[in-house]
Amino acid sequence: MTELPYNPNELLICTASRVMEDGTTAFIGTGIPMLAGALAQKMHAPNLVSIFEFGGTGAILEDLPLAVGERRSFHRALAASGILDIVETAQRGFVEYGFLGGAQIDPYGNLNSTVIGDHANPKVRLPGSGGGNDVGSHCWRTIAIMSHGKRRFVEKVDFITTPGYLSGPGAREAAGLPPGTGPYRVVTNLAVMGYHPDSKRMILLQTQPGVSVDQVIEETGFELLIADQVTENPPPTAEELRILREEVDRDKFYI
Amino acid sequence: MTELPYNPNELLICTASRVMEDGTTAFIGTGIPMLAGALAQKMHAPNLVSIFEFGGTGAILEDLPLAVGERRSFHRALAASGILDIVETAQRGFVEYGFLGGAQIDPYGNLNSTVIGDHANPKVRLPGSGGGNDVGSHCWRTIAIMSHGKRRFVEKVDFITTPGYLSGPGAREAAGLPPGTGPYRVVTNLAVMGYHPDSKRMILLQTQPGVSVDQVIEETGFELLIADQVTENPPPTAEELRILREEVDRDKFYI
Amino acid sequence: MKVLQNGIGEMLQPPDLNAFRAWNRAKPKGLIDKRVSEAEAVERFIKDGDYIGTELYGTVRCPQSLVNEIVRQGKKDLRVAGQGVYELDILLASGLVKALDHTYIGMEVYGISHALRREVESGRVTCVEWSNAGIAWRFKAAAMGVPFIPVRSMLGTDTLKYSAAKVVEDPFTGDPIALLPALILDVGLIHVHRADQYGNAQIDGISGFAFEMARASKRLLISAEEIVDTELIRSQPDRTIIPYYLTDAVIHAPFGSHPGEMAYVYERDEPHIKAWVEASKTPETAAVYLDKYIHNLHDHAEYLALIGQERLDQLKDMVPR
Amino acid sequence: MKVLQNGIGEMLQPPDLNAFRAWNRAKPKGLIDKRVSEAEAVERFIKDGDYIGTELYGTVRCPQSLVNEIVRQGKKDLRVAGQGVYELDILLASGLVKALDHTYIGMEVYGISHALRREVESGRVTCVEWSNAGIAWRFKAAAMGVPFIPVRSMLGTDTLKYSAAKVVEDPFTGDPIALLPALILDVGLIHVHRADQYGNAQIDGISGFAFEMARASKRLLISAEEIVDTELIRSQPDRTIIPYYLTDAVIHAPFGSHPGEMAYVYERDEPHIKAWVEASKTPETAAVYLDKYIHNLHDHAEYLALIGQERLDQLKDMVPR
Repeated sequence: MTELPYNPNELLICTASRVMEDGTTAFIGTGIPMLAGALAQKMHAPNLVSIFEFGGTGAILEDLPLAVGERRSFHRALAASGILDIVETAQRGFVEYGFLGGAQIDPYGNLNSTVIGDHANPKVRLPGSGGGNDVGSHCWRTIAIMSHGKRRFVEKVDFITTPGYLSGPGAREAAGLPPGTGPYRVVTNLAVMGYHPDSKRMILLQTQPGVSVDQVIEETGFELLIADQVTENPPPTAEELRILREEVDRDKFYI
Repeated sequence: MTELPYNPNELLICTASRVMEDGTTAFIGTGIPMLAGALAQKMHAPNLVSIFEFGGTGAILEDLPLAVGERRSFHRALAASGILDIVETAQRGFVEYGFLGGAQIDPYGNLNSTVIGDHANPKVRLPGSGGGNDVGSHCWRTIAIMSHGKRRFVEKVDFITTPGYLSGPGAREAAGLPPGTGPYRVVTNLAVMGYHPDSKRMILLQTQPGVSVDQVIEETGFELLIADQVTENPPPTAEELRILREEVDRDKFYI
Repeated sequence: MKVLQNGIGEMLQPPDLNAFRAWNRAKPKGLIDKRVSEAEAVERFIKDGDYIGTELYGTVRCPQSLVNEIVRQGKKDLRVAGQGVYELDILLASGLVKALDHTYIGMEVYGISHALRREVESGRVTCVEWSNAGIAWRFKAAAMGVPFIPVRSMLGTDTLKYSAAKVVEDPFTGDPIALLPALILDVGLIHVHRADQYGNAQIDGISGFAFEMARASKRLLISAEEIVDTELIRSQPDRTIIPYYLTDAVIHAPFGSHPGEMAYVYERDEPHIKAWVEASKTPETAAVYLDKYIHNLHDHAEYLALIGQERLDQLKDMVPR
Repeated sequence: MKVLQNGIGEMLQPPDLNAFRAWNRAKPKGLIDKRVSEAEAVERFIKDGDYIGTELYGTVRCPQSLVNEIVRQGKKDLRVAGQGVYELDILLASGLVKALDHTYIGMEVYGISHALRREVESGRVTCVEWSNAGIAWRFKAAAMGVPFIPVRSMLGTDTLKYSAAKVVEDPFTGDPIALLPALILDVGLIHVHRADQYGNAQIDGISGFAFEMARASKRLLISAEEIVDTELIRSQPDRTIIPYYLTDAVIHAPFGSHPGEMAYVYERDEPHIKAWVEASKTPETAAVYLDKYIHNLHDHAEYLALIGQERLDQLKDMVPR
């Protein structure tokens, strides 16, 4: 396979940025979501409102924030408040998209970023929920960004840090989580997945360029539903890559 | 009886101001409490911190506020926030004194400022609780300022707007109100009253200048306890009156 | 966690946080010019029977030009969060109020409200009782996006008995605590020092309960002394108390709080307030006042002309510099 | 109002609001000069076994000079509200932490915390789980003076199961809702842009959870980039986020957040943070780092001297004007 004109991170960033519609709000976390949000603002979503966990709303993402609380997260922002104003705004239903990550994800989009092994006697202690559980509880549509592999895509996560569809249809509502919310997409280096409207199980929608459906199935540790028509996600365009490299991440911090 | 060198309001103001210790906090309401607070600041309590319901903390009371939310209530203040920051500060136990008023008061210091007659079919609809119930719930020691009379000092108020000792000893705690809080003094044109430590019933402590104990009993519509030694509250001093007239209420708005 | 007591007052606006979420999701998130006149704002965003609230209160930073327009358009059967002075007195005297979540309506140093007495004692207006902080806490619960908020006010009193609050046993300590239901406004009206065309707003000095009410309102009307460029907002984002996406209409209303005051800008018009206190004593004299200052005028500009530039300048000059 | 679920996590700091009230009543209310050194503040106000919290977090407006002093004095068996980066990593690597109300400890873009892994996987530190907002909401409950706060986070997850929260049936709607217990800190540490000698404090830009934590702390240590005259505070009272009566000590700490950033004042020292990430990988290399930057130095002044004026000036110059 010949040398690609983009690297894996660039692919993830471009893919995630395309998922976001214009004129909506996105709860932006550290890392790839920031680049995806900044790229979307400069490409198709000039009115995408960035919301940062620790208080920044409507910042102009000229420079790339390295952390959700740092000064770039409220650079020329429309408001700079605090974490609870932001999360309560999400709790009131104002925030459309939220980005999530984790060490493990299950067929219902439940995420583990707390512990591998037993909580009382952990094999690997992970950083913890942070804002993940809040984003997964209150945002209308959450997008998980993961690297694809059998050990990460598992039938049952060791610890449900952040709620996906929990045990399946109706489970979020039964638990008291806001109706109509939940996992929307999973973006990986191999594919883009959604969730079946009825079963709420993960379903393959798109493969990344040059990746086969069988490869995706092979790298997934649970039975993955397959859409009737699995399309191929177009590779990053020259324009996307130019903006990403020249404007979004000038300092090559992530790419 | 000869013409007194002070009027009834001046007597109430001076009496109320003397009740407040220095270095404490007082939740200041519209009217006489404001003058009492300002006078106390200029007399014996330079470090009395004035707290106004709608957000002013530590204002310099150079001019007399006409309302609890107006600009004089945060003139050169140390903080200007909002009503909930103030009341939650009281709910956290930071506010020592609170001033109250009402149309009716009972032997346990319960106050009515809501309705005369039946709530569903009122004889007189009064302004309502306002901040009264909050002050009476959270401040450690509340001071009621009333004009003394049988129709105001009643065995049972038509409506408990603001909690005194409710039905007596232990009743506040049983209702969930913070332990150790409650009515402290009642200041009227005829007397200064407190509450018996055991029975929590109102007890006469001081008569106003020239007023007899019998007069106070006569003007009180319930059985008033009498302290072993009822003293006479000294009349306003020349210094108090000078400051009150020349500095506190220059515009003679209240006096 | 036992329920120990249920207030017997009517729940005038039952809290539905899920419906509130859906409503908020549908609000536009783009930067849209929302500047309109008082007339258009009231026409488009307030309906008969709506549940409304005004901030701060009727002699301090009050959205009076909007309240006057409500009276002018005769929006009726209103349910109102009742913490006010002049502004709610005007609504009551106009017979536009059906029910009050009531905490305080009076004329402050001038005593009781005659309009309140007439409307409530006649049975035309029903009152559910709360404390001042109680009403603000109910806004805070809605602003947080939760159905209730625990507080230690109102316990043991008739204020709680005649409210729609509940007393429960705290599951952590076993002690009784009051739960106040969230209060979601159909329309919130807030007057601020400055706002941009999109509805980003700043307030100077105390903020009363503007933060909470703005976030508890399905529709939010912001009147402002001054309309500023968004660059000013972006240059000091920590001064934004109301972000644009909460706001449905921005009304440029200089002296919008008259006869109330606006901190640092102009003082209250004390004689005018006293004149209303006098006029409000009978329905007839109140009607004359309402005709003169509202019904006989087309808009806020005519109102200011009636008050007169000289008087307005005096009120500005009275502010200590 | 039924209790539907009880978290099985330990309540590391049981909320006692009545004791908190009594404590707050006894705090001095006069205007007292509270300026002290880091050494005196930590010596006088922090004890072994205390429950502490730091704001905002370890690379942003962090009270790092105070955290370094805690390490220098070896205050141990600390219980910590665990939302942090560099600052809590330093405490963990120093072996001073006994238990965490945990939400996130990691190195942000640099990934997981090696110190956290060592301390927790060895069983030396126990974790009770919460979300970021969950911890801040617990401060908010304490700041409100109530024993719990209702939220819609954490529901249905192991995060709630391994917390000390409860799920109850909302008595107004019948729906399940989470109740988080108030979190009252023995000591809160907050770094601000400016404060006066009495402890009135201002913050520029986002305020994180400083408002809530300041009001949830029995003892509050405020470090400030700049000590200002109280007249400045009085000239803009609406900028006061922490009023003096909450504050027990005021520490003048220029570059107090280093290697973290201070919005509008200086940028984060990225190479220094990376150096710690490297050093933290083994106990031995971490110890060398801690000796060099904390134990071998007497105070914050010596720390700044070690970093060097030239580097500090660079960090200032990196801030966009």
